[in-house]
Amino acid sequence: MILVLMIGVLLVGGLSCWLVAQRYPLMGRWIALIAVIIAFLLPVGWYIQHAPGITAVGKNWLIDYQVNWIPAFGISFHLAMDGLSFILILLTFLLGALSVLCSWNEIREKTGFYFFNLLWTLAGIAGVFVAMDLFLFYFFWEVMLVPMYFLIAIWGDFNRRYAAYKFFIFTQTGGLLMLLAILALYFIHGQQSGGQYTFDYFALLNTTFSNDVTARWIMLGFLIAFVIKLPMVPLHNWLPDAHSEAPTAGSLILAGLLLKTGAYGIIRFVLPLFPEASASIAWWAMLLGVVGIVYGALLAFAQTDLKRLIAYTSVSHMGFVLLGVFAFREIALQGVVMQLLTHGVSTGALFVLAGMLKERLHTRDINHMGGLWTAMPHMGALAMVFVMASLGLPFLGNFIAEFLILLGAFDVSPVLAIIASAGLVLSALYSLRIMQKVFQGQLQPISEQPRDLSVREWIIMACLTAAIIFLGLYPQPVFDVVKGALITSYQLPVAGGFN
Amino acid sequence: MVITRYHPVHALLYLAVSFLSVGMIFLSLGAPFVAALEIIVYAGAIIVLFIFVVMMLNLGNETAQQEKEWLKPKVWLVPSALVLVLLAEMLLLLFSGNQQVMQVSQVDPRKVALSLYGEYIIAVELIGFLLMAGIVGAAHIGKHRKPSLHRFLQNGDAEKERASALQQETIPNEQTVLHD
Amino acid sequence: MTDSVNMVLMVATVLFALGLVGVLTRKNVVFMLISVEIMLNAAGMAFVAAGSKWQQPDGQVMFLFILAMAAAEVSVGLALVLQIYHQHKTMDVEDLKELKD
Amino acid sequence: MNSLLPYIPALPLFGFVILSLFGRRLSKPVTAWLGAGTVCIAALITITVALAFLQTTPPGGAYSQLLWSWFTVGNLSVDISLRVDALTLVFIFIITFVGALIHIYSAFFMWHDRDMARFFASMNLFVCSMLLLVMADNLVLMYLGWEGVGLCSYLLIGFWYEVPSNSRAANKAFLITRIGDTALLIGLFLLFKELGTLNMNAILQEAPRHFTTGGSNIVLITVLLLVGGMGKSAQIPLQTWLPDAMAGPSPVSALIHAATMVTAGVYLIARMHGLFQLSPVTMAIVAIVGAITLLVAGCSALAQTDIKRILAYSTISQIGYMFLALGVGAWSAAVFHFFTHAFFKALLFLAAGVVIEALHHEHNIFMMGGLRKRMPEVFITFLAGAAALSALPLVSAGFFSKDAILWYSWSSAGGSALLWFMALVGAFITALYSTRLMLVVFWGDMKTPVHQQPDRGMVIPLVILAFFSITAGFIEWPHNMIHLSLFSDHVQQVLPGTVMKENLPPEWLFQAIAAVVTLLGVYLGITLYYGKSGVRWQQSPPLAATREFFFSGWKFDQLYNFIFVKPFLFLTRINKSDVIDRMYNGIAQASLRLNGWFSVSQNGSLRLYIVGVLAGILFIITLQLLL
Repeated sequence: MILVLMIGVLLVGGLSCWLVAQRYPLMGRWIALIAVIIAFLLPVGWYIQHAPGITAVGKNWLIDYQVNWIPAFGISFHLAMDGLSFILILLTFLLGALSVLCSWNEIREKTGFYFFNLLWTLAGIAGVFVAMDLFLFYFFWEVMLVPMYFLIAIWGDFNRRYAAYKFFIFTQTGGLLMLLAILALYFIHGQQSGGQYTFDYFALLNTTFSNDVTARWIMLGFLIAFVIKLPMVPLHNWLPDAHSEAPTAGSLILAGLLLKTGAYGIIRFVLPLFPEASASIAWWAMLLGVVGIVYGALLAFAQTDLKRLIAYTSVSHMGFVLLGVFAFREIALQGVVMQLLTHGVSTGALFVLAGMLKERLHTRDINHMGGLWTAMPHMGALAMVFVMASLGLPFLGNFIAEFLILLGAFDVSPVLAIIASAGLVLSALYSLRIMQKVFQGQLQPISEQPRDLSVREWIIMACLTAAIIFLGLYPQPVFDVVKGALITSYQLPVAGGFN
Repeated sequence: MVITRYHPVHALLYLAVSFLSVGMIFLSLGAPFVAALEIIVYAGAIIVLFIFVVMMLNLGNETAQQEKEWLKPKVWLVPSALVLVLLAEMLLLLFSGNQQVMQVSQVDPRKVALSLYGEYIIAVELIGFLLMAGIVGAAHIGKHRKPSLHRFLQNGDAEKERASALQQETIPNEQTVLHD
Repeated sequence: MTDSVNMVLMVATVLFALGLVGVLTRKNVVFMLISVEIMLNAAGMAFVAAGSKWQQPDGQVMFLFILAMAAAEVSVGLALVLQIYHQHKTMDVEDLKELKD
Repeated sequence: MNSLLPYIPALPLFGFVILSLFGRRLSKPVTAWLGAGTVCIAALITITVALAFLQTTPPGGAYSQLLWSWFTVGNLSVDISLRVDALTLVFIFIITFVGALIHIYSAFFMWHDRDMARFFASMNLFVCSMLLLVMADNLVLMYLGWEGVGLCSYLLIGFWYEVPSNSRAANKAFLITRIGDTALLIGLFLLFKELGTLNMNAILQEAPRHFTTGGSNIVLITVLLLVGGMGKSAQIPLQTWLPDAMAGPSPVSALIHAATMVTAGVYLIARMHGLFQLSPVTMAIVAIVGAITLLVAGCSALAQTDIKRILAYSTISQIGYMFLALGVGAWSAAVFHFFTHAFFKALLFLAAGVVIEALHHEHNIFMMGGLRKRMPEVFITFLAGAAALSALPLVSAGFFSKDAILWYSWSSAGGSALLWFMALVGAFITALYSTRLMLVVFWGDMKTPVHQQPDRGMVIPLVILAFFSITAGFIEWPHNMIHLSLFSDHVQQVLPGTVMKENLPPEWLFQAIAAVVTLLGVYLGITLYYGKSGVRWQQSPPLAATREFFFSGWKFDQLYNFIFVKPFLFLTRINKSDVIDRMYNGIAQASLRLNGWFSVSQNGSLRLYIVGVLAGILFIITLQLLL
């Protein structure tokens, strides 16, 4: 029930933002903030209440809520949460609250509609993380897509239309492939179980495929949808444009959350539903992951547009996710979950910083920056923290994630893991380039000195910094919570025989 | 003959003739009720409607002249050839079926009416709606709105008017200059 | 009256084809409407013939429907013709290519 | 004692946190007290721990303290847990003690810098990371310290970030060490795959049982670890960052070179000695790398004109000695050389800092001169440092440690005449450039006026360090002399003894040769550089070319620039706009063109539409007729 409330609060909050802002334009943001915070407190409060029960062995599904929706087609309104969902939900609302905060002053026109879109995107993402009915999942998948399109297309930067179209077309293509795959799975399962047509995840888990080729095609349908979101090279092209053109909050949500839905989908659906089929393509997927790591890093180094640069680092970091998922090792998968969290926090923070810089300097070109440490020492120090996080410095969460992923992958394919490790050197290259170009060197002669952080910005950055350091020094709670949820993802393929 | 006339009124007269002959064919097929309707509605009402329009628009010799220009062999040859092919094919279909002799029998109006208000009652109602909509639509469209033009055309017209106004202003000036 | 149904159908076909030629070749909207009338007539004729062949009233019912529809069509069509003429001062369909962007 | 351990790294960490959060609000004295004080207290605690350790060796030979479990995933369990054994004790003593002296010195040195808080925050973090590195009981925690050291060196080398070359130097340092770090990381993966643990003790216990001596896996692992060590310790071929790292303030150089960063590689190899012993090939590589590095860096030091660059190359060279010692299995000699080197190198850098400060930031030694009279305290302490560096017999600490290395490079099982000879030549060169440095800076005419005398607070650390530079060697005498081996006894609780060859020539012969060679080097230096003669000597063309070659650090920078940097930049530049994007744009354009074609048909011509319909009907009917 708490899950329904959580999503409902966001949906209602979004609508009321829109309506209220018609009359009082400044009220919208307060409503949005309150709605997200309520949605955040719901699962946190629940967790505090039930914390002892969670670590109990054998109880993977923390909450399960199911009512019939369209019984004729076997569609139910089925929400459930396990450790993995729980962690990602927390991330969603944390970043959601911050994204409301960082659009506090940035958005000046159509604020109501803006917050409406923002909250609905968040609701869609939260829904994706808890939907356990494939039809419902697809529904939420689209819910998060369309408002995001508006966020980019209306409040974006100069080239926003192009970016928004590109984003929409890419992800929608994937979405349609997924729809086809869902339907195919639906019918195959229905025939097998003698007419019991259902979209329910747990029922579909029992589907067996007589034919390897069919299984592989259906699996690819899901996988392509997810790797477009992830994104995987060579399907990554929507990302730099969308990230760099979106407003700050949009970039934050894109990088921090939307990309995670792809990884979540792979872990939740592709691996458990098609263990053999995904084991059979594992090597190729890992290869593409590694290609993504290196290719993204190379491109990131070449960029001069700050947001674009950060966007390509996402491509690089998400390569690690792909590598880790298809290694089929518990260590690697735990690393992947960690990577999802830490990448969300660190890259999100970098985008927020880029947004703040743009607000002050009115440019995203790093060639026009330089020496900003002198003017803004606090921002410089924070940027240093997150740049270091992005290049995988220990103390900070990203290191643990990348370390575990590589450790797990090394067990499977040493060569790929070694090439991926080279990505660490490349990540140092592009990360340091950010610092060097933006904060070091001589201060450019600007008419007005840019201000250092305001209180609101301090709150945003303090949350993110605390999160990333906490994840770096004491990640064990995350691992414990997630552990049960991942078992289905890595145990089956081992039985399936992976070489 | 209808389709080849240049003058609209002539074409309409030939159309009337066509309708009348179709009516006769109906009669010979044993459908007197329909034959009557054919003559009343088509040859009566519709033709009259056309003639009204022709009169309102004052389509006369001028239009005929225009039509003559438009109706070149170049224009009608290709479509006619296509239609001829179609015709040939349809006739082929028509005669490829078995040629059994059928007794033509009378279908009286009573039967028609029974079927009309029996099994086709819904269709009748729909047709009623259609006619209603047709009347309202025609009345609405036919209202003589004066200058409510499409906005693109409006601009063009306004410019044209302005241009012509300018011309009118300049010409007298020239004349005055000449006079001086 | 042996082959009359087939004969009638043949006439209807010819009539339809003539109407089609008319629609295709004429540029004047009024003439096109007239041609459409002829085609509708041909269709109706085919219906009546078929109805009489199987001795069913349905053919004639259909003809009635066509008749009603034709009446509606002509009234709306002619109203449109009037408006078009008022606005564009022409009857030529080729001059009315506003659909093209 | 165990409960005291966490405070050693925690105190500098506390300083870092406070300074980085509130640094701008604190006044300068508070900043200085906080920055230097935390490290000093840590040093005091270390000394307490050390005394306790020396009195009664704790059970198992080590103090250890589990702080918390970092993460447990699958079969990998990593704790944040500290462990201090005899080897670590040497390192933490040096780190905290020399670190504290450097901090005290910095409190005066950086007094006028407006970013003093940032400076002390970074320094404290540096000390903290290095302490974690050496106190870690597992390799992941060590890697944390390892990377933390890299980060701090980056922060401190680029401390004066406004000058572009400084931030470039910082980037270079970070990147090159990062390459080594990545190799180390891969080594860790391989270790974990083989042994299933990353705990150091467990590894050392497991390794002999799991690996066969000289097996390919163990060779691979040790080579990877070695590359990691080479990156941090600036050994060939990853040495190029260190000379550029002089861009930071002088105390930073002292900290990097003496107490912390560059010795990390030595620590790693000494710590993982159990693995290296299983792989004789790698041991040989270590020795050869060390020998080559000490020669190459020594030659480069001969040609430099920047006082700090001379010292930097000398550091590379001295670390080369340590690697050589490690490679021949002279574990305790290597650590002992680290021990003495820390004192005199810190001293030399700090003294150089004073000189540079006094002469308006003049770095070129040929613009100095005649400082003997003007800055006597600095002169005397610097002299002590230089003597130790050139290993003057019996009066300096450097002699005892370097002599041990020379002796073992011949006499140990892994040693050979060639290695010994290279080390000997290195000793000669070291003496030569030390003499050159002393003579050019402190003798001769004064070329730049001295504009300020050093603070008392800066001189006191110098004096303390000078004292240790002379006396630190006395705790370990060669076997044939007084036979006092306090140091090696202590260290050999952890490290194995050196395996010796049979039938060796007498040890005193080697000591005599080494002493003579060193004195020869000093003598040659005096003849060349005393008075004006040195300048003339340098002008001859073939020497000038060699000098240029040495000056540029054997052209390693240019080589890497050509092999790696330029192709990389080229690659990234041509692909800036992402080739794959073209493909999608191609699809988009194709669909636009198709749209163009089809939109021609939508021209609003009614008759054309009807023809289309007609054609369709025709097509269908024809189909039906034909089929």
